[in-house]
Amino acid sequence: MIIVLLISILFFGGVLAWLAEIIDPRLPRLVALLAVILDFLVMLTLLGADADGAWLVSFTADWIARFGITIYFAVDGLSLLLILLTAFLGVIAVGSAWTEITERTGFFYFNLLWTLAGVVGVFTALDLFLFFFFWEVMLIPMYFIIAIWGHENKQYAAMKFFIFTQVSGLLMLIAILVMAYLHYSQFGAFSFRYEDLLNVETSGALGYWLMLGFFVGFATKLPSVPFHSWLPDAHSQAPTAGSVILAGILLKTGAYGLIRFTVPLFPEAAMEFAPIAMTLAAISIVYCAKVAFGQDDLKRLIAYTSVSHMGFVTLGVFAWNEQALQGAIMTMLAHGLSAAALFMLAGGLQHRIHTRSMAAMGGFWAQVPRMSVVALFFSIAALGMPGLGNFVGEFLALLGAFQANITLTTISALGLVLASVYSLWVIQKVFHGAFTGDSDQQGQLLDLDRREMCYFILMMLGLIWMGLYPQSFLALSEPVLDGLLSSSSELFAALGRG
Amino acid sequence: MSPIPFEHGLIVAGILFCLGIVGVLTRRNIVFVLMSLEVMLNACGLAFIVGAARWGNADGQVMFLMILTLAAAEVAVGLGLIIQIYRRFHTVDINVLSQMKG
Amino acid sequence: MTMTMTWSDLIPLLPILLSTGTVVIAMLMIGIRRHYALTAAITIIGLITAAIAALVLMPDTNSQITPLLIIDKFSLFFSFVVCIAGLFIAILSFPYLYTLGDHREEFFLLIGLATIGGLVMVSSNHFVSLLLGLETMSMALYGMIAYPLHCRDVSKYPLEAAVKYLVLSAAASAIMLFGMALLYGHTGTLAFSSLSENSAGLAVASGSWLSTVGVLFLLSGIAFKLSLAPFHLWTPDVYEGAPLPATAYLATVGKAAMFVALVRFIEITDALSIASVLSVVGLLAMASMLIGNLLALLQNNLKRILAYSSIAHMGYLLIALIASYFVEGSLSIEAVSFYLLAYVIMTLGAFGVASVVSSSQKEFDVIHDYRGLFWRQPWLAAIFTAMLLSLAGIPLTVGFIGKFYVFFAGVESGLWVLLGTLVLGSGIGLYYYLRIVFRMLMPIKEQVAYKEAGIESLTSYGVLAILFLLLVVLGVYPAPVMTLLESAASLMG
Amino acid sequence: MLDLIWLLPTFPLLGFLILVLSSGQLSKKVVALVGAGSIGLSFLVAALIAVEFLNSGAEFYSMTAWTWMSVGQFTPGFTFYLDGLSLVMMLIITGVGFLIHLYSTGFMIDDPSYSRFFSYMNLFVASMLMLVLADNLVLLYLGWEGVGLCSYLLIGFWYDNPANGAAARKAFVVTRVGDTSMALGLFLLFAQLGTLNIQDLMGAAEANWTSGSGVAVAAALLLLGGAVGKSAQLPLQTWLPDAMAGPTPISALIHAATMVTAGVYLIARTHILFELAPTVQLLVAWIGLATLLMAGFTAMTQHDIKRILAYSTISQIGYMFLGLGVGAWSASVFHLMTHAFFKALLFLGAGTVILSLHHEHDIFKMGGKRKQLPVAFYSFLIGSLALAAFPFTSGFFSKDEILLGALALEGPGTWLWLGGVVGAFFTGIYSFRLVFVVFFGESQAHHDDKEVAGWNMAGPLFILMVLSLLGGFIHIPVESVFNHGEAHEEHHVSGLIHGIMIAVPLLGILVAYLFYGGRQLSADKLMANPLAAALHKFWFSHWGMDALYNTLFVRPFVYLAKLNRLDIIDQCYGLVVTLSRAGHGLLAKLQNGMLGWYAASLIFGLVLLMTLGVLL
Repeated sequence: MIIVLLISILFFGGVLAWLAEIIDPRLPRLVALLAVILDFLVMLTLLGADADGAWLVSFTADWIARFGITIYFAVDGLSLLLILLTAFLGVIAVGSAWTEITERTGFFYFNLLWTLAGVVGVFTALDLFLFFFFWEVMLIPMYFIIAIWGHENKQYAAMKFFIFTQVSGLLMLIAILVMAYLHYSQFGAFSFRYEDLLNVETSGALGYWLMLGFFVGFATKLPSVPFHSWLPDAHSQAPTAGSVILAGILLKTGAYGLIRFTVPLFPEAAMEFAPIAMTLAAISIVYCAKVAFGQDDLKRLIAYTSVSHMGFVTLGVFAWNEQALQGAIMTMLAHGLSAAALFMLAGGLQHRIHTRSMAAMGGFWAQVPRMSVVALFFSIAALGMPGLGNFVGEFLALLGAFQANITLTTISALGLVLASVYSLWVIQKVFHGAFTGDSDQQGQLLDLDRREMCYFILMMLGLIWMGLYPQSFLALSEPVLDGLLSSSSELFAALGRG
Repeated sequence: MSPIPFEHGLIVAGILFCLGIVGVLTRRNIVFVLMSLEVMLNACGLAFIVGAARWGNADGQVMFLMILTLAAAEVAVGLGLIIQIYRRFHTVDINVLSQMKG
Repeated sequence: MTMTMTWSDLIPLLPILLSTGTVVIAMLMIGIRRHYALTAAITIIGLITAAIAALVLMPDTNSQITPLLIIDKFSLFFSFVVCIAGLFIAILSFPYLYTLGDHREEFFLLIGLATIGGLVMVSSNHFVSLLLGLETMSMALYGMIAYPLHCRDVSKYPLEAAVKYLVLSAAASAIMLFGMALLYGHTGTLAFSSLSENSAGLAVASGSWLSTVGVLFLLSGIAFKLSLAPFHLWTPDVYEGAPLPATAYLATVGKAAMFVALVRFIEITDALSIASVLSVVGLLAMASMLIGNLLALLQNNLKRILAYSSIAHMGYLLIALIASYFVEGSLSIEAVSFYLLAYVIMTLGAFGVASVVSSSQKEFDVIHDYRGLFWRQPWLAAIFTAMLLSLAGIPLTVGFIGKFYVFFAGVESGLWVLLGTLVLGSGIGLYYYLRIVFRMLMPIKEQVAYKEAGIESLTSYGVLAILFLLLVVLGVYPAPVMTLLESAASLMG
Repeated sequence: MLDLIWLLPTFPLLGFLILVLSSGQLSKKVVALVGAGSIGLSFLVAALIAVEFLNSGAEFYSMTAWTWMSVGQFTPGFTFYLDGLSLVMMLIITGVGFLIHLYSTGFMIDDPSYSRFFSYMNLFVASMLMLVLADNLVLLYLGWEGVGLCSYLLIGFWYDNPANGAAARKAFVVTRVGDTSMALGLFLLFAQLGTLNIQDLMGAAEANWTSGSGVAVAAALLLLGGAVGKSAQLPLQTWLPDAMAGPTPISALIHAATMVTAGVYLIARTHILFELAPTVQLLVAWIGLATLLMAGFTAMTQHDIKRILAYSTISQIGYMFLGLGVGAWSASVFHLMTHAFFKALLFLGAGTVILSLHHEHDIFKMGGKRKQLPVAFYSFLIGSLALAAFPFTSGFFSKDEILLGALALEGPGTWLWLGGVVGAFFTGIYSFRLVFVVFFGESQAHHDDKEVAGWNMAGPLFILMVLSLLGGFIHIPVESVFNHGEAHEEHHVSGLIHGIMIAVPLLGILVAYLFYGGRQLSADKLMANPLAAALHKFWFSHWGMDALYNTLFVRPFVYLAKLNRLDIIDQCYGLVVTLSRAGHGLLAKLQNGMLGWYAASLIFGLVLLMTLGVLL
């Protein structure tokens, strides 16, 4: 029930925000903020919940009996971590939009909250039909956010984003349906429930194809090379809040899908596929780091680094051992914060100097010391500085992956070097060096104000916490992973892995 | 006298039908196009009659009657439209009706 | 069975009889005294009663009335759909024609007539009744398409549309008839039921050259009416030229009724068991999906976009139809039925939005006319968006459930190639649907002068609201309709 | 008392936090107090701990603050581990570090971003202490990266000059390459031995691996990669000279005394692993030798006072590597310490010179500053003596031990020793070339410059002078760490050897004198010889390493990145779009509105279906 509450708070909060605009255009943001914070608080109550079976809490209701489709939500440590991240970044996103969004605020926050609702749904739905339902639902408001409040090239970006995710989603839908049908042919009844589908026997070529269906769906959202090319456009065109949600949360749904569905549903096929997936991951890491370095548009650059970092997630997931998986999860969380922060900074800069081109930036340190320090912090985090969350994630992921595949891990480790190259390049280009902005901007470039600072400090603390005491996060996901691993371990043993 | 074999009748109907088609395709004068349509429809009618003759049941004839009425109605509407065309374009060439494309 | 009819046979025919009565009364009414609103009212009431009749009869009616008509749950369901569609279009056309000079009343007459044709088609299981229904509808449609012809200031090209439709559909009918004739010649019967197995053991499915050629002729004719590629060329021109209500009717009832008849024919005669027919249908489906979507890709005229997209949607429907041949059970027929329902709802909605801003003098059918609609008339835009998203098959809408059904049917029978094409098509489809949505989201530069909505168009807004509700409700909680369709479809398959 | 060890890194960290959060609001006095004071405090603690630890006579002491992460069997903790080795390091870091901080309070006094400087410095010391006190390699890696970061920040301290930024990035990236190799080493060790706690690791390694086994070699090599990166040894030494872009105290603290010796510490720390991989250990020796010679040659050709010192640093660390390579562990650590003393002294002296001469770096623009800059002069004199291993200065003892250790090694030992001696000769030359050029001869410019050396700058210099002179007599308590495998057998070496080792540096000094002091010989004449000129040029560019790397790595990467800015994969998707557009255009052409054509299409469709029907 509480999960339904979580989602409905956001849904109705969205509607309320829309209506609030009638009273005062500054009201919606307040409504939105309250809704998200309320949601966050409700989630925190879940921390105390003691597991009944595999799940902390779960909720089931009939929906479409014809196909054995049920409304089935459940939360375990993994989902909990991710929905907490969602709500947290939700707050941040509202904050980042606070002053940036001035027109049609009501509709904006409506879309923002509905996206969040969709994401929470994705992280908690365990009936695959329901899952797919939310999977698509979260796209539409995001489309609106990009298409209405986006920048110069928004139609192209929004369209690309939507088509990529849709088409890949349809492939996943087919796979889901086949699963339901297989369940029908093996157990005599349609079912989309996660547990039921886990029992479905999917071996041989069919299983492989189904696994691919899921993989493509998730790898596109993740994104992994070669399905990544929607992301730079979407990120660079979206308003700051949009980028924050995209980079911080939406990408994570893909990773979540890989961990929750792709591998557990098709262990054998996933095993067979693992080398290819890890190769793709390695390519993502190195290739996109390289492309990122070549960018001039700051947001595009950050977008490519996101792809690069999510490569570690893919790597970790398909290495499929405890360290690797924990690494993947930590990377998801940490990257959620760091990428969001970087996009907010980029957005802040664009808001101030009305361009994203790094050629027009330089020597801002003296102008905006606070912003520079913040930027430095998050670039350092992004390049995997120990003591910050990203390091824990990437280190664990590589540590685990190394046990699975030495060559690919070595290649991926190059990502650490390249990350330092582009991160420091950004710092150099934007903040160091002599001031290159228009001379009239000299001295009147506004530094981060109190509100912005407090968001950034929140995120910094988050990253430091993850970096110095990740245990509090690892502990949540540990039981989940143990379950997943033990269920597939004997198979892995048979295949001489893990 | 011996009945005409089913196949022969069918072949005649087919030939007639093709003539109609050729007419529709080649004619640019819309009146002739309508006439060719009539030919096609009548070809169908003939086919039905032949079928009826083969099976010795009335369904074929019934169908033929239906076709006659249909043809009549088509022509009625068609001629009405032709008048309109002539009013507007002072020609009955079908190619004047090509303002919508793409 | 006998050709004689008893009084009790009349009860199942109520929908048809009622709509016929409506037409007659309306005609007399016009004869006595022209009154626009009154004629409209009569038609609307008549159609409502007919719809109600269909609804009431639906639960337990299953009777063959003469060899011509079969009234069962399936046909009654679609009788209901046809009536309601006709009703909605009647309501929508009221404000649309309001400003048209004189002689506006007959349009409702034509709607009624077309509806009769539709009702006959959905309940026909005999070539004669099929022909009758089809031609009744076509005749009425000619009239509707050419309707604004008699008044001077009409923007579009109804004449061109009407002539094109007349000539081509007559030709198509001829082809269809020739196919019927061949089948008749082969089996000696015109009833679907006896086409499947007759005394002489000469079935359609027997696959002799005569029956194959016959079926293919028949299919070509039907394919034209459904505007399946490569028989689709007429569609955009007729859609564009015709006045919006006529287009809407052609696009919804015209397609739906034809498809229902096709389903019945295929299911009863099991024509797909002829290998060549099966593969031909498959190719038709693929061609329609690809060509339809590609043609719509960069199209700027709303009516033409919808025309092309309808081509694609018919392609999607064919997948489910083909699936019905492969697997036992009624799922695929359900899929067809549900998708048809969804298609009718969303197409009506889309045309409805266009028609509430348009009038018979000035139609706004270029997508650029809708720029900024989201900020001018949020609700209208929201409805329009919902309809478009539904056409694109996005969740929360009925279109998604429909697509889900089709996918499921396809998966069940392992039609991977067709499903692949479907995915591809949907991908392309998204582009042009979203293009329209994006237009609506654009900031308002200069106002487009829509028809100012007077009191007369309130009802049509109501219609849009209902359609929107249907769209969402069926999209989120389709279970009841599914159960209904399940039982309806189980009669066949 | 020992359980207060966690205070060591905490004080500097607190200092860092205070300085950062105050964001430049504090007055310079307070900043100086916090900045230097924090280090002073931790030095005090360190001293107390050291006393207690040595008295306790325990082998080691370790305390766990908290478990960092626990994933399966991978459970690194924030655990401090204290033994002889880390004790020495900790004292050097806090001690020398404190002196340098003290010096900096004077040196940086005019710098606008005074507190930023000290915040970085404190962060550095904190990370460095983490590095040396870590009981597991992950925590060590944390410190390892931390010092790298601070080095980056401090090299680029004067950020408005892009050149400094470039130098900083170069330093970070080059060392990052090494770090990555080290990380891989960690992965390998964990995959093989299931732990990263150093002591357990060494135990497990000894237990499971035979000497020279492939895994051991691989692991040792990967760690070595990290070490050469940090300690600026071949092939990753190129970053250090550029790192001189930072303020001079930085060069003293980070790029001479502490951070650059982290590599030495790492190898000493994991020496058991290297003993298990003799080939790698020998490789360490050769790397050390090659580096010290190359750097020696280069140092003789430089003009920039700091670059000379930088190359000498590289070369001295080369000695330490040589020592590690031949198994003279404690000798290397000893040299590490003495080097910390005299090199810090030299750099701080250089700082004084530079500051007094308004940031003049070119030694040939100085000269005759003996009277003018007495403090600097004596610092340089003593420092250089120690550097050149003048008998009974600190450098002499440590270098002596290393060379003897090399000699003790069978096989290549003699050659290594010989190389080391030649290196010592060059050391003598370049160190005193510096002294003679700067402080003797006729003064070039800046006649009126007064020496800038307040008590807080002079004081540290005096202390360091003393240490550089007498540091040789300090005994470092590291036997317990290296008790095994050290070349203990005190085999007798002939007096001749000793003679040579004493004579050669003096010879070097003499040569330097002949060229630059008494000017009996002229470098310019030498330069006249084209071969010499070419050699000079070659050495000056440090054997063309930078150019080599640029062409090998940097340029290709940048080129590719620019080339693929538009992301070729994205382009491929563009192709799809183009295709469907083309398809649309094609099909749209068919919609020509001609009724006849439409009818034809109808018939065509019919015929098509028929043919298909026949074919299929």
